[in-house]
Amino acid sequence: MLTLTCPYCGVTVEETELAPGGEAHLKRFGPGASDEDFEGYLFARKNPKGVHFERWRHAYGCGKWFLAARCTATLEVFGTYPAQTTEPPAELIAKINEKRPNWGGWK
Amino acid sequence: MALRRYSMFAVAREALRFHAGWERAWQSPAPKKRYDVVIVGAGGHGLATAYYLGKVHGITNVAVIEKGWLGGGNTGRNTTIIRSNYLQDPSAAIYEKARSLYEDLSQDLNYNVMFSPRGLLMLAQSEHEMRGYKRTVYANNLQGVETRWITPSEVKDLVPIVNIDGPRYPVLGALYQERGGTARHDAVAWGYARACSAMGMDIIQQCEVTGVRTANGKVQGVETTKGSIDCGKLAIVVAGHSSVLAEMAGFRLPIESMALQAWVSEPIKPCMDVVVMANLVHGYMSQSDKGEMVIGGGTDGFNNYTQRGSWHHVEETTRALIETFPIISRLKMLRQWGGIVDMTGDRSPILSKTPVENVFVNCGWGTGGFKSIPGSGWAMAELVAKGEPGPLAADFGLNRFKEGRFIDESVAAGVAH
Amino acid sequence: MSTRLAKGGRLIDRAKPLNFTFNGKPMRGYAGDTLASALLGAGQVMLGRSFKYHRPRGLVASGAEEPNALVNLGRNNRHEPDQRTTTTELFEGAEATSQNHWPSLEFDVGAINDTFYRFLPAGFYYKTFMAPRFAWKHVFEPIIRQSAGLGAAPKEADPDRYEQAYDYCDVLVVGGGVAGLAAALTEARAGKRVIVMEQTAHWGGRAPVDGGQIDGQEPEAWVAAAVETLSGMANVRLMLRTMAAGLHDHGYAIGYQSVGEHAADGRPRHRLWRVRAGLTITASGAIERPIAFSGNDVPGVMLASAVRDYIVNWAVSPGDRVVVVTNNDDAYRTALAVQAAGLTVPAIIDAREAATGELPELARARGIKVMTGRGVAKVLGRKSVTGVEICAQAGEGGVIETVACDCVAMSGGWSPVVHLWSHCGGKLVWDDAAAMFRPDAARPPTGAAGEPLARVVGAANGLLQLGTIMDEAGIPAVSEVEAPLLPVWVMPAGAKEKLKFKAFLDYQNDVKVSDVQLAAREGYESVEHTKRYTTLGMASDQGKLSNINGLAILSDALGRPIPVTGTTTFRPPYTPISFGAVTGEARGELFQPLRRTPMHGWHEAKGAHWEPVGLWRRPYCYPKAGESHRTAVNREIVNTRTNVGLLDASTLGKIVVKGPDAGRFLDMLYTNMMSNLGVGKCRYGLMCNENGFLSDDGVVVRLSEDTWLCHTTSGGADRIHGWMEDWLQCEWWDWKVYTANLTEQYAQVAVVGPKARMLLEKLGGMDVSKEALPFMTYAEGTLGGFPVRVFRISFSGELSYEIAVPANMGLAFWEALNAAGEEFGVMPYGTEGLHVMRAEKGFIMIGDETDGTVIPQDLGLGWAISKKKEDYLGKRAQERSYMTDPKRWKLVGLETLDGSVLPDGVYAVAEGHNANGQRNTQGRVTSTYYSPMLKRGIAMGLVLNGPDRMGEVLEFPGDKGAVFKAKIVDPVFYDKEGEKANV
Amino acid sequence: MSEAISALKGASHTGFATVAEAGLTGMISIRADLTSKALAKALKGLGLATPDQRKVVSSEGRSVAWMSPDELLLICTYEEAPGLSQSLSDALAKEHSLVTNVSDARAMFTISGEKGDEVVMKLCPVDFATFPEGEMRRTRAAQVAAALWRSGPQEISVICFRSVAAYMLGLLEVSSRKGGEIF
Repeated sequence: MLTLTCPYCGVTVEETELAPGGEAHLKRFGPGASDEDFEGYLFARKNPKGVHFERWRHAYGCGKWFLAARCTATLEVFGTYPAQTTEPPAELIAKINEKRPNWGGWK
Repeated sequence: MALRRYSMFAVAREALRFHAGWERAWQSPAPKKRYDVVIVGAGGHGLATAYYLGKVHGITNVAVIEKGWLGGGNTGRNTTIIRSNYLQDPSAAIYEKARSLYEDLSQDLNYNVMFSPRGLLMLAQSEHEMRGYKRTVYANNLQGVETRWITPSEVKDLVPIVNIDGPRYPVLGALYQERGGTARHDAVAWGYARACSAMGMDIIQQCEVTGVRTANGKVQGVETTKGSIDCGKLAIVVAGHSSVLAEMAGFRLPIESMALQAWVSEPIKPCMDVVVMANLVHGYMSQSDKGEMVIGGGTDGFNNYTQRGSWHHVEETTRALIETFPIISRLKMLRQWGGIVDMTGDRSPILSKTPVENVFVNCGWGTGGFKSIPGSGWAMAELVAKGEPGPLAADFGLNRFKEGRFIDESVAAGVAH
Repeated sequence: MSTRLAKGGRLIDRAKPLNFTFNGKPMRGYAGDTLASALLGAGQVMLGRSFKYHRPRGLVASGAEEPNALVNLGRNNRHEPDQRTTTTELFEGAEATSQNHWPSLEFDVGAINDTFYRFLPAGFYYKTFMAPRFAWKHVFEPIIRQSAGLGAAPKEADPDRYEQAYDYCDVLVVGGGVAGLAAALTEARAGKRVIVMEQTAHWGGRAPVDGGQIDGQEPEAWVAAAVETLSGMANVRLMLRTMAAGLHDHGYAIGYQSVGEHAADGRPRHRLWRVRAGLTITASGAIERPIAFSGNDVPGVMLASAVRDYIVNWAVSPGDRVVVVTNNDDAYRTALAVQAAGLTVPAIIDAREAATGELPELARARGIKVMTGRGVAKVLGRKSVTGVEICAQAGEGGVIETVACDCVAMSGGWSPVVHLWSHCGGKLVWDDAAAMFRPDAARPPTGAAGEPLARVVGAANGLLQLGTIMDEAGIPAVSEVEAPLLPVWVMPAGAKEKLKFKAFLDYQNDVKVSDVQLAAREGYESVEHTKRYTTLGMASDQGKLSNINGLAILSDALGRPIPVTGTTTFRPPYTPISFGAVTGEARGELFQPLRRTPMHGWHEAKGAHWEPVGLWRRPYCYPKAGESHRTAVNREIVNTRTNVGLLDASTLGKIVVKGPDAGRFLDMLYTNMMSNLGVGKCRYGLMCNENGFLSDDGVVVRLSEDTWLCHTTSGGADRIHGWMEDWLQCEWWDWKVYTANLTEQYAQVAVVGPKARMLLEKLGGMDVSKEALPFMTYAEGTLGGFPVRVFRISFSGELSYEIAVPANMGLAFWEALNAAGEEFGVMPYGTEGLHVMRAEKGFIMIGDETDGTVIPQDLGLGWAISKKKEDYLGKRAQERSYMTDPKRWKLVGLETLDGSVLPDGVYAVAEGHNANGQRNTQGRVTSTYYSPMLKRGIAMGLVLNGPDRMGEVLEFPGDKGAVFKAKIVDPVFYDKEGEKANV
Repeated sequence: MSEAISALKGASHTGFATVAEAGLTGMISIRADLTSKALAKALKGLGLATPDQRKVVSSEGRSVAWMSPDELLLICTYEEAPGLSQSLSDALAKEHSLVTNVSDARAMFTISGEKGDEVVMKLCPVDFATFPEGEMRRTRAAQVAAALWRSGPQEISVICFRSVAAYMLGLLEVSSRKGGEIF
């Protein structure tokens, strides 16, 4: 039963107040995109056993989507940040690098 | 290596000498340098694949390698339900193949897997659900799957403990599969393992794959914690960790790994002879031969490799089942556990060739893996042996995601099972 | 023979006798008794039958680890099976019955299994019962099922109530023994918020029984003082009768509190605590291990610690002559306690070659006979102990001496309770000297920040001596110094098969030493394989007594060290918890929230037949007295189409979308254009998901230059609002758009039928004429004094107004319409009437025509898909090969040749079978109804090349060999020209 | 307006705490840039100020609460809500904003009494021991969304959707039943 901190509200809430939303930082492909790019956007998932960037909505709170970096093997949460970005904050990446030196990076 | 047959007579004979004469059910060999086929994953699906490779296709130079103990993944963690009342043709075909193989599996393997066709019903608790299940019955009748629609009073006759007049969602009828039921999950893995071992196949436990070796887009072998093993063909059958193995082989799958939980009550005397699924309220329950009420619900919604799910699912499903079966309120929950399931983009499985030549995947069974084991193994063996899918696997290829050709069962089943 | 002692009993109140029955026999105990101590005190040694062999069984333990003494408790709707007597506090009028026997506890037919024990080794059922094939289901399985199971299934619903509660703390201490209390003191004094959970009704754990001195006081006195100190601290919460059931991820602990058990006084029966703890200190103690020797399950063979618990805590003597069997010093305390109670200890049988510690010396000094290097060859007696045969521990079981006794107190050492530590990933380390697994402090379970979630103290950490336990907390304490134990897993060491076949490991499941050895021999080498093959540790005690012994024997059989074998996984709950507690308040009316429209009560009063729609409940129809649902629906339709009908449409989603980029946003969301909709106009729109599948539909209204109102389906409001916010927040966050879900702000009523306008004109207040308010437009104003928004939209093909009023006025408005409409023949209609009328008009219904695999193009809705737009959600997906395949099934109307109604969900068959032997199909029915207007069945369906096959007849196999023949027709059945709506 | 009735017409129960539906209440949702000067000015006109993150600002029977980074909730009388909603909308007309009267979409409850916290402890995953006055917490009460704050001495107010008002009162009633005191 996870706890995550909503970066908008500043409160740490439990999983039941949140709605999970799958892998973060996916690039949308629309009309004109190749079959491969479109398939990749909708289906190909990293699904790593380790550091995962993912979407959560503070559904029972402010209703906002935010992003989290979380280890799927230990459930450690490295940090959360607002969804209005195309990549994770640099300091979060630095923190993960320190905690998981063999981590392959977020891309 | 001839199989020493199990029978009542053999047990009686051994009883006289305190069972000192029983042999190993399966051998524990060191890996050879090369196999025609290496199957990663000694769960039900991997072992069944090996078994039918040998039995149907005559390929026995096979290794099944397993990072833990055989049958220790989802095969040993599920709620043992067997059914084939699926809506879409490809699903009905492979699950019914599995179910029909289960009918004779004990005799085929000479290992009692305790297939118990005790009957399975899915309660309809809304008009919408009722229409969906009636549609399924009509589809099943054309698919050669025996199911029928039954009335609330027939439901009550089959399941006296069900509350058909629930204040919230009265039971409007049910989709009934008389030859659905359960089997002893561990025994399925053990029975296949014993039979594979007897065919001379190597089951190598405590052997983790650390890399997949390829050259010119073609598989060469695998690196493992017990050394390097060459292979002609590689079958990846590792539910829960499919993405991890695919990553080693250099491709991505339309899969996310999520936790699915089950729990049991303390054992009580028999009170429910059939399997009941109540999909509207997200719960299902059966009673094991030991007397425990076996319960399962929905998956978590986030990626998770821990084999532990979130507690709130236990509460949600239990409350649904108390509404459905009021007598269970004073029973006590004995044990809860979790497994990691592969959830695909359309919630249907993948049996497919991959971007790497001679690498095949069998994954994505989501919450329906156990019931499909024999059919999945049968179809996968055909795919691996021939290099191309047969009719059972044809629609389950990876190409369907690019084409938009989904096999969507959510219409008929909104819940894990 | 067990009995109540004349004196003593620190936990019982002899001034408060309590009456209870066992198998109908009246018995008496005292307040403070457990059901177990009361039974034992009343002389009841045999309490049940084992699972497989139906052997007589009595108490082994005094706490949560008890495997045998489970009973049916209570009757009728308060009947509870498998109740553990050792953790049940005695209460007045308790009714207990023993389990798993027929016809009676004393004479059980199932005990024949014990006679044939040799034929029923571990896993025998995997090797047998395979022929003939049908026999498993019809013969063998029913027999096995009937003989398995323990208590009787309840037959009635549970009348009690349950609660849950959330709490938060810095430190959760699990266990109220001296180690837990000491840890709580330390943490509390450091200012931490502390919760202490103790599963029993008493503080202090074992220490008051085991003796010693803490801080110069008797343990009991120290405990009392510690509890008093803690009680006085505002930052501490002490909870008795609360079992910490599980420690879940991120420090989420489940506590199971017994509140008003057996007290019909309004209190909840159980309360389930969900505690978020920064750190959990497990002070959960240790559990004594049995020793495997032949007959170690005969009633009267008990754990040594349990024997002294019964004597000291409850003044119950388990027997007059108690033989102690041990491999350690601690069990000597039992001998001393037995003797101090005035009972006899004929011998202490110690497997060690020498026993020279303080306690053995004390025993010898008190005149107790100590036999070292000895073991038990066999326990004599069947329904109760009559004696033991003593042998050399090193030998094969040759009897040296037979000692008469009626109780055997055994101790094989102690195993720390590591469950909570292990639940979410804490690792264990094998301690060779103490022969135990204990928590590995270097590998604790970790939390949200990767920090340790748990710490362990006291016996749970493998510390078994009072001095070392209290030393951790800096509190001086002393007890007798104990010499090391000798790991003994089987007695005697060289026991032959015949003995091992009666040397039990798992009492409840009847797993013996021989079973584990057989599993090892057959290759079930993993500890998980052994467990599952033999069922070791799978009983309702979850192996608390058996696991370590079993894996030690497995390791020995495989010739490998115990830590290589490892343990099975510890899973919650620590001891079983009621499903009622797991459910909490969520039962009956509160099972799920029921969403009600403002007019819900009115519908209910009018006898509406309900249909669940999401969490809403909508009237399906309003049957009058004596009317069937079918008749009611037909009446409602005919009345609506000839007079005027009212539909409570409040559940329709109503989402306002506003901003400079709102038009652009809606153009992305809907397949058609919304940005060019005129102010005051309405347009039907479709929404698809990114996979191209139709997910929702509804009418969009442009309220003003920068504001639109999007209607969604009843079930779709929250989902679609979330979908909008998802795209706005995560993809187009620079677009200036705000949304608000106003679904519940308005009650909405559809006023439908030829007389709808007359009805509204009678209410008056605004111009609702065709000129002022044409079809597909919208206006604001008042009607009958109510502030309204009126939409000229129609889902029935009739003249129709959908009228929104503030929800708090919904009921009044609805009543006003009904009153004013009386002269026009107004009647409410339900969802079924709505569905039939839309089907008569060939309008699709989300969830009927769509099922998550249908795209708008399949439904002849190409007109609602903009060709001009470069992009909308789902557009790219609809360009994929399978989506553009001309062979996709397309929407058509279907008319049976004989006018009958097609069954729901039937398929149209095609020639032949596919490669999997399944009958080929070429279409299916998506909705089918009886049309009271046309007086015949009408249906819609998806058919291969359907729109190009008008007039063709398809065959639909129905039930029991019936085949329906239906002609492909246009899906609009009624008022094809659409003259009725646009008047 | 005289025909307006709240979801439960002020129904109440008294157990170890008193739980009651608060009756008709005005509520206005304001979505806007919370740093907006026009917003600050409009609120000032009502004797209020833009609340900080999670805070509630109250004055003369009106309150305004922070609901999300771009949303406030103004609580007032039911009667004044339509007018206030319009005037706020006008005040913010020049900027990107959305003001909606949501008075009818919600139901409000009060829990009063010394042990009021014990009622909500049973329903909401919130640490009430550290839950301060002057803060709005949006959370979950059993199976529905709820927003709550300490609205007075020994009083907690809860807002939920109108359609689940009866469910909410059911929750509050069972959770405040005598015999269910926690401490």
